[in-house]
Amino acid sequence: MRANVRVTRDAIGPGRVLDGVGTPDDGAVLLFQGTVRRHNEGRSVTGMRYDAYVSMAERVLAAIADEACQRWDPSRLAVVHRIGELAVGETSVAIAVSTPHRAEAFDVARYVIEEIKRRLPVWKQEHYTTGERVWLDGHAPAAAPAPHE
Amino acid sequence: MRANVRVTRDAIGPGRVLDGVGTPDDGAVLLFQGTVRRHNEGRSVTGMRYDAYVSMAERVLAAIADEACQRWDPSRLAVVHRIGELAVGETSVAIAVSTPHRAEAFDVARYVIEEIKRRLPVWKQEHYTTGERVWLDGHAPAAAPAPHE
Amino acid sequence: MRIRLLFFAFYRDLAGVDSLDLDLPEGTTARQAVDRVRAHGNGTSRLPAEPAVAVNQEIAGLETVLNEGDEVALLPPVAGG
Amino acid sequence: MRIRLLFFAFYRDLAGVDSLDLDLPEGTTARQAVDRVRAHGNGTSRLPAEPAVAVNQEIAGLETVLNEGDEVALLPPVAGG
Repeated sequence: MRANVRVTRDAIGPGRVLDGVGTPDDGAVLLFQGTVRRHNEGRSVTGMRYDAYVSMAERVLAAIADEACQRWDPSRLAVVHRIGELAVGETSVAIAVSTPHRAEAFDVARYVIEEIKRRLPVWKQEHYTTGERVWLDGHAPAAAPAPHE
Repeated sequence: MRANVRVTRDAIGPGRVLDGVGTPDDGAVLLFQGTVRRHNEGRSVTGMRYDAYVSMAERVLAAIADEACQRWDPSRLAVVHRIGELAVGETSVAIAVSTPHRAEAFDVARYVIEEIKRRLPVWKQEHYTTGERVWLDGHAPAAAPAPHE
Repeated sequence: MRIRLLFFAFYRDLAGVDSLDLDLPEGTTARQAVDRVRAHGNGTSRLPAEPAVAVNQEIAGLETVLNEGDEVALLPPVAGG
Repeated sequence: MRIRLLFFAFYRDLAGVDSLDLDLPEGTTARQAVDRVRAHGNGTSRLPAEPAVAVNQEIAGLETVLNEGDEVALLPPVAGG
């Protein structure tokens, strides 16, 4: 199994995610991390709560990873999405991929993050300095991958 | 100075490169690493020697980083290129970038690696299991960035 | 037949619970299950009439006919990443 | 005037040295400096007649007129990354 996906309540560090990728046949390793921002749409954010339909999220992550493997054939792919309460600066999602050539590493990581945003049953609630908490707008969850450009 | 570039003889680890990027205003962190492959064009590689015109390479790296900053305004950008003798699996180049939104992180990293390949005065010599050593073909060094698509 | 409805995020806030177990007649569709829970009272009446749903962790149409033991999740617009 | 020529990678292998200091007349161009070093003998005669060059770490045309103390690098096709 060259793809490894996970939903976790534990903090995500780059080292462990990167350890899951890279083979002697690879000329490229790419790590993408989504992080919690201090500001969003002009409001001051103190943290973010991520909720998920975990059993479905793990299936959807596996499906997205499988699609990327079918299309670009990376040597290794690791995807971790965090849930629970995150502070500003913490990593909410990490995607690591290794490929023989660089173009595919970029394509795989970009595909996985875009599909996560379209399809993963995860929701986020921003916490503001005012004490207010707001569920962020999202996308109607898509059942299938976006058509190839 | 939000961009940091370096040519080094020391091994490149992801931790130190990533430490140079990421601010509370960033929602995306991307790390790209080029690594030495075990095979190239059907031949078994035991290692790679990277030579550089170091003083010029540092100027060109700084110029490339500056172009990326002008065009996409990342919060932080770090680029390290290694020279000397590298073993299979070792990192020859690392690019780390952090941005408020993800599209720019991908664009910056992709731009920097493509321009490095077009313009950086660096040369590589592959060492094969046969004991043979061959300087790899490259590109006529470009003076200026590629025109925007 | 026994059907479990799941609520997440904003919908959970409206429903006031994570899940509800309903006893529904054979042949009930996902839409009918949603209608039933909206009629259940309190915050659930403010759930949308046509939410996205997943049946057994797969996105499904509202006309999907349910089976004994199915898990029906009402999914607010997603915002992962 | 004093000009320093630098050789890298495959060109260094041909030249057998990292650099050569040449004493050239005022007004000498990069092309003339390359011609001069190719006439120097040994491996340098196998250097290309029109290599890419950098003058003082900037890519420059072969018709660039050199100045006292300039550093002229002969650059093989590059292969960074």
